[in-house]
Amino acid sequence: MLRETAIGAYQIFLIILLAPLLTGIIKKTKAFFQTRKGPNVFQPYFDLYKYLQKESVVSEHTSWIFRVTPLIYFSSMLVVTAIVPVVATHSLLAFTADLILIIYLFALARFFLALAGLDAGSAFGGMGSSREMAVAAIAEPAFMLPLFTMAVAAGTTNLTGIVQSVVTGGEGVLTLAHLMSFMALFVVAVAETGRIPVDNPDTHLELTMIHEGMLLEYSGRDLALLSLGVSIKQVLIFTLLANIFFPWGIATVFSIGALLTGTLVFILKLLIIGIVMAVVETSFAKTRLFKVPDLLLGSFLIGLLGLVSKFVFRG
Amino acid sequence: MPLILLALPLVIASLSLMFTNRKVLGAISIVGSATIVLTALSIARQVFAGSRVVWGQFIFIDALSALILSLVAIIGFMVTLYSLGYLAHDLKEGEFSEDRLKWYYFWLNIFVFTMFLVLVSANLGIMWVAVEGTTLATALLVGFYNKKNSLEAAWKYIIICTVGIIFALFGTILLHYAAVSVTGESGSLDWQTLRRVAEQLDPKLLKLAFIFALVGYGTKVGLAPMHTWLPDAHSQAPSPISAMLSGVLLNCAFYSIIRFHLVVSESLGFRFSSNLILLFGVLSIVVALPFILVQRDIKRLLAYSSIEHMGIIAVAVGLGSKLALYGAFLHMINHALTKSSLFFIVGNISQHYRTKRIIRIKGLFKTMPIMGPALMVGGLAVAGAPPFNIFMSEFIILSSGFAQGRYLVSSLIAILITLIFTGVIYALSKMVLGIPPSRVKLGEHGNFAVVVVLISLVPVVVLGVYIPGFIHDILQQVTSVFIGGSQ
Amino acid sequence: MPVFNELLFTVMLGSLLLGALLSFLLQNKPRLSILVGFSFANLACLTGLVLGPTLLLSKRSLDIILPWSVVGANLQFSLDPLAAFFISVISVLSLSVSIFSYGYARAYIGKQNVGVLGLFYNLFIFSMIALVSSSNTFMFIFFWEIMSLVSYFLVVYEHHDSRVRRAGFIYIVMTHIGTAFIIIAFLLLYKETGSYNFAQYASLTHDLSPNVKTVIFILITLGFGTKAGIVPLHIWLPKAHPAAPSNVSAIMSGVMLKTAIYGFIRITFDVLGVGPIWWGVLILIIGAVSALLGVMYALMEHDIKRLLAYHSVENIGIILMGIGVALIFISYGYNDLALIGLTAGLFHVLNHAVFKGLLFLGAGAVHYSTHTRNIEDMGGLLKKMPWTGFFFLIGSISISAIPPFNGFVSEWLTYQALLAMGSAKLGVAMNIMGPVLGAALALTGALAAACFVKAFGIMFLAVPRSIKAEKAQEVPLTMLVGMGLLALLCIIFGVMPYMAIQVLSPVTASLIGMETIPLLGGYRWLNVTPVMGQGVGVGATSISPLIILFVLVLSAFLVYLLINRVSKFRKARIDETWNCGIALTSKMEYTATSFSKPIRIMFRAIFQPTREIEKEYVLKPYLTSRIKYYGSIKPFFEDIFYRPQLKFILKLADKVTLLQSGSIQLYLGYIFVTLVVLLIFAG
Amino acid sequence: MQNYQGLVNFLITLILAATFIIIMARRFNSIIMAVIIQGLLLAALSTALGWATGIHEMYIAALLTLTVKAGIIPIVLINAVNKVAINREIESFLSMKMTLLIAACLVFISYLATGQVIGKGSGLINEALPVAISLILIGLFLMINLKFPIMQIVGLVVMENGIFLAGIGTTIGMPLVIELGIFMDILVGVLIMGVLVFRINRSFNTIDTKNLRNLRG
Repeated sequence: MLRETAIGAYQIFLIILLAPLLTGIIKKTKAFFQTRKGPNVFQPYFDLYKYLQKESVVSEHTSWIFRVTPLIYFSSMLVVTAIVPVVATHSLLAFTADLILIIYLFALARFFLALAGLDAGSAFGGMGSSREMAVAAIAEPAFMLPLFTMAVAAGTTNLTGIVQSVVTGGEGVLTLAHLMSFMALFVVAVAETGRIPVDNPDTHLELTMIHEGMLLEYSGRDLALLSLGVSIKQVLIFTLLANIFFPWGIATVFSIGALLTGTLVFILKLLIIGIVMAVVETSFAKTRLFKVPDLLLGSFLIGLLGLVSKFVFRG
Repeated sequence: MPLILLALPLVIASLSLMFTNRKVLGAISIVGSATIVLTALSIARQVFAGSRVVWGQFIFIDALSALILSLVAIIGFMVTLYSLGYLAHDLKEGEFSEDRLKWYYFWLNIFVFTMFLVLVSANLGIMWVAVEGTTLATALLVGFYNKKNSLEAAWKYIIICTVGIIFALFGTILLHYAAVSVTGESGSLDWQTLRRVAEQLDPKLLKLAFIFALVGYGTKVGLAPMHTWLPDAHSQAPSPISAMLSGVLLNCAFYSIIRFHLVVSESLGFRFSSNLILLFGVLSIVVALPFILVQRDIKRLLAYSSIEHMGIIAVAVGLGSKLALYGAFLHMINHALTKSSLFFIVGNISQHYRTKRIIRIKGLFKTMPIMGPALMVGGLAVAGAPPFNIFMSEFIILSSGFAQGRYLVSSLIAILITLIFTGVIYALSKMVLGIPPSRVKLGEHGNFAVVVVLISLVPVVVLGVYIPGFIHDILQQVTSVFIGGSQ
Repeated sequence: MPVFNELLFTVMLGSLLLGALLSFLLQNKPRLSILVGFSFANLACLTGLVLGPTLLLSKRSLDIILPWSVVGANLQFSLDPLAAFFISVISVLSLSVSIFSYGYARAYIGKQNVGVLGLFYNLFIFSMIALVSSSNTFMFIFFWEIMSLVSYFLVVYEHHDSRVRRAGFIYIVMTHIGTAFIIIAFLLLYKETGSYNFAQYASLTHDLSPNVKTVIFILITLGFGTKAGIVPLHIWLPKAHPAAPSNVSAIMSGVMLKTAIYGFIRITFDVLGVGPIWWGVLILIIGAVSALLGVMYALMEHDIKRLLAYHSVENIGIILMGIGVALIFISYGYNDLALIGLTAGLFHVLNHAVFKGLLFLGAGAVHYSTHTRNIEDMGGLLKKMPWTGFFFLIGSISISAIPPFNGFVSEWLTYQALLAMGSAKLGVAMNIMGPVLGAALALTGALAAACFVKAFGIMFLAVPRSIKAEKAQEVPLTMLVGMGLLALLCIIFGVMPYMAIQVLSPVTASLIGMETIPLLGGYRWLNVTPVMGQGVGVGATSISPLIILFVLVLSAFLVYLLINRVSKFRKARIDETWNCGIALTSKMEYTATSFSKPIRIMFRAIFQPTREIEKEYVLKPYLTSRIKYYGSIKPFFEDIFYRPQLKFILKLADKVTLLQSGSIQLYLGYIFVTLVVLLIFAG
Repeated sequence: MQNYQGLVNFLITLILAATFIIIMARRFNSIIMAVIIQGLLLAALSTALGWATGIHEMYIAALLTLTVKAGIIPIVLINAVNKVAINREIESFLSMKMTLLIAACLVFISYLATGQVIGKGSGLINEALPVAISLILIGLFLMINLKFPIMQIVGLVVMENGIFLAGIGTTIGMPLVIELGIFMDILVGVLIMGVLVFRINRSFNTIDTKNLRNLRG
């Protein structure tokens, strides 16, 4: 019991720690491909520190929703962190949570963030909220379907159960269904983490921004919380991608060695996904907002093909 | 006893002619019709206690006659009560002159007399005479207002009904012809005798006779497509007369068809006549539907609803099982009570608003806090919604239809009733809801009329949740009239 | 105990009737009438709240026989677990709504007859309770019709408005047509079994031919579907709910629609028994379509009550999805898996009653203060009406199925049921259908969240958009208490779902012969633990909303402490919203129309939006003085399913009425023709 | 009985002929004359049958027929005509040729229809019933075809005559009580119709059925 708690705490710690770094790495990689020098990979940490030192300015029009949103957003991410298996198949809350809950905890965070976007009354925030909710809505089925395929294969929606079933080479590992589901989820991850071609995380231009629009009114420590939260969400989604589909290397037993291997492999997987994501971002142009559904529909169809092939081709 | 019953309305009629004063006439007719009710009910009690009332060769009362007899008496009484207030208002408005009032009461009582005669006569010939008598007695009542529309209605009424009824006479003659050879001259039109010897009668002639009788009396019942006079007459007559026409006259005419049906089915088997009746029943409901859906005149709407309900009764009689007959006569009771009460209500309303056009009557809930809800109650009842009485009988009829496995007919009727419901509700909601026109003054239309309406609504509600034991018994006896003959 | 229960039942029905009567009689003293009317309703609901759970927990049934019979059907109320469950649901919601109504009904004093409201309100609850307690089809129809009529009168309560009258008419017509189907189905049952009695059907329907069963099933699906508001029979719903007073809409949406679900469950599970697989598939697909289209149309609405009404369509869809899955599993003989679906459906019945009731009451409270239902005229209400806003927020989160509130738990169960379809041995088609419909449910949930971000954000946040909103004030205490109760229940059922599920156990036991025990893991009341796929899975799936809530609150608290320690500034500075340097006015805010635009465009195939822009110029084309924007979406179902048919019928009726042309010769001709035809064919 | 067969058949044929006069006539006076003739013929038939069969009630029927159908009803009709429609052409929907053709068809149909019901050589009924049905149908046809309310009364009277013919032709009359009732009904009916015609004329200032078409739908 104590050991499991310790591992859980370690995983949470690891993710919080790594989150800004991953953001930094992706930015650096993007800069590399754009033949820029780019910021330091540790720049996100400096930013966070900077935000924390600044005064928070809150609009006079806002209500308490605006104030509590950073807290709710951040703690939702923390809870998800406690659920997802990172370096070991077990996590702090795995016994009482599953992937549906994770997705709906993301929804909780998004719900409040979108409300906060509307709260100040500026058109930018409203635009951000509106687009975020629309994109998230159509991303949701595409997000769920690949996960369902894996859950059905494993016979449970419990993440630990799914991961274990894949690790032990359960039904339908590394099959067409498996790979297609991965591809589908990867596309959704682009949308969920707010990256090109769906969103541009680096812009504050009203026509193009989705996610940043909602953060526009935030400053100081609130902004720090939200930025860190967003980074954590990104890591979490990458972790889901990595550990559900390619969990090999993850610690299935509680030994220091296994954990160390697990940690290293995990960081490696994150790096790979991060770099691939950066490559994708630089090789595509941002699409129009109303073209996004086509992209996500494509992802959904890939996921559907995965599901169908699981049953039709028995693999 | 039956002679007294027949004599009473004649006496009142002749008394009425001697006075012109409104109050005196009212008093005479109220006392008179109260006596009639008592007499009729005591006869009915005697019949339902098990002994048939027979007087001589020409009078015979069984449970079926007694049931309708009581309805005629009771509704006649209510109509007399209601007439007081209604006519007083019309007089005040100058719709007609006071010296014509005595004719109203004269014809009303003659009308009651002829209906009684229909019901008590043991002889199909006399029955025919009496049915034709009802037409003659009411023709001038329908045209009582002497306005263009009412005269037109009266004219159509008397012509169409007389033509129809002539066919019924021809049917009667054919039956007579068929019977003479078997029974001899004297008993040849006595329907009891006929029923007994029915099997020896020439089936071909019986068929012909029934067709003529059905078309003939069917005209009087208002079965489509012979119903055309009905909406005109019922909408143009003074409201109490409409109540009487819709409430009981149709039932009396239906009674004549049943008598023929009983005789004919003894010989030709049950199917022939009952299928014809069923056919006309369904047709009537079908024909009533579009007219109700796009109706503009509330009294015409009620008239078409009467056609519909006669159709339902016809369907039930046509179905012919014990349960169906039970439902049919329960429906007859329910329809009589509800429709007469509705005509009272609409009478009040149309006097108050001075129009019968649905579109010009608005906001009744506001203007007439009792008549508005009363109209709603009556309307819902007549449309077949619970907790009102007609729902109960319609449910019984439908369930008996299903129980016999006649899914198509029963489902069709269920759907038709539903559609008619929407038409009725549409009209009602137009009238009771909304903001009243400013020309109409607020408040009820005389306390007396309100009381009469409320009394008349009591059975509508009570019978919707509870069928008292005595009514149950009566209906059992009436249905056994159908079965009794075949044994 | 039975005597006591009988007494409770009598008190419940009696006090409703008494309340109706007294409130009507006291109509000239409106304040007293309100007090008396709703107090009796409250009394009844309290007794119902005692009676329902008591019966469920003691696993007893209650029979009350009336002393007379009609149509050969014994008049008998019998409260089996299913009835007791629905009585509990009705009582829970009606209690809160009745408390709310003390304050809310005062708005009508001097405008409408309050006595009539009390009369029909009490009768409405009465008819619903009597309906679910009915022991035979005759009584069921009887109270069903009364319920429809009474609710019709409640819908047209504000009948001076012609739109209200129209809505009421459409409502009564639709519901009555639905009733016709139900009546036909019931009479068919009667014919085939010779009984009206629900209790007897179970043994009698075994020998029924499959065709008859199918016909009955289709008829009741149409009949109850009309009342429940499945697409495309839903058109009355978004019209009638806004027309009714808000407390009535709360009950209509919260529980009246559920009586249709009750009837459907009663007939399919209790009476017809195991059916072919396609029954379940049909219900499942109807559910999914209703859920999706319901929420999509909701997104396009700016009238808060219409919006909520469309969400009722959505949630009925979700309930039907659960029931559909249960039917599929029963057909395959997997009763333990059917349990998940049925529990999900029934639990969602309860949850939807609670949160939709709350939302309608919230809408009512807002209407009470602002006198508008158009959310574009609201804004900034959270500051004017902090409690109403708070409760509405809870309702919004619940209906969006976001943890840790109750909507999430039942949707989670629905997901589990759908996924169980994927992993059980049902054949490829079912295996694929389950997860795909799961994805559809995900889309529904996400769209609902978007819709309620819109609703809450536009109504309660930012700056008031009109003078009406500016002048809004918090509503009276009774109204807050009514909403507060429901909000509390949203949380309780959300974090302690076991409480509700335990109460459901006897219901499912009586319907499919399985108790809810398999739902419970080893963690007792903390967990909802369905077991997926009959031992296929590696581990049991379980969630504990309570633990999650605890962790959530704890981490928020810790983060708060930490951030206070780390950051230099304890307090935030208050300043203007950044608006490119111009002072913010309410005209610059994002509106509900613009908020929903991305979705309107993404799903343009469904909405077929049209827009029209009118400009007035000062100096063409450079200076515009005024721009008018008209936007609308195509009311697809009305245009396709209803309007043409209605037009056709009315046209036909108009044509037919020419038969009565007034010509006496023609009339005589009819008789002549009839006679000749009869002589030829019958003579 | 056999001896009178010829006479009876002759009378019945005359009755049919009188009906055709009614159809062909285009003036009220001649129509009413034809009605009177038909009444007289019926009375004669009745008497002949009474004489032939020895049933005395037939004489009473004959007397009644004479007074009502050849007496009172024509008087009422003449009165009505004088009041409201003197010297007017009778308009019909169909032309004279068509009218006659249809009337002939109706007669034909009647013979055809009754042929099925009654066997050949069954005496009196053999001739009376088809003519009776012809009268009924032609009466109805008259009511449909002609545009004046008074003509509808005439049509009704023709129908009624047909019925009477059927009655005496088939069974040598109904029981007397009924026969009396029927006569009374006819009498009162025609009287009331007369009253209505007066009132309609007073209200509408005309008696054309074109105006009697306000009540529709």
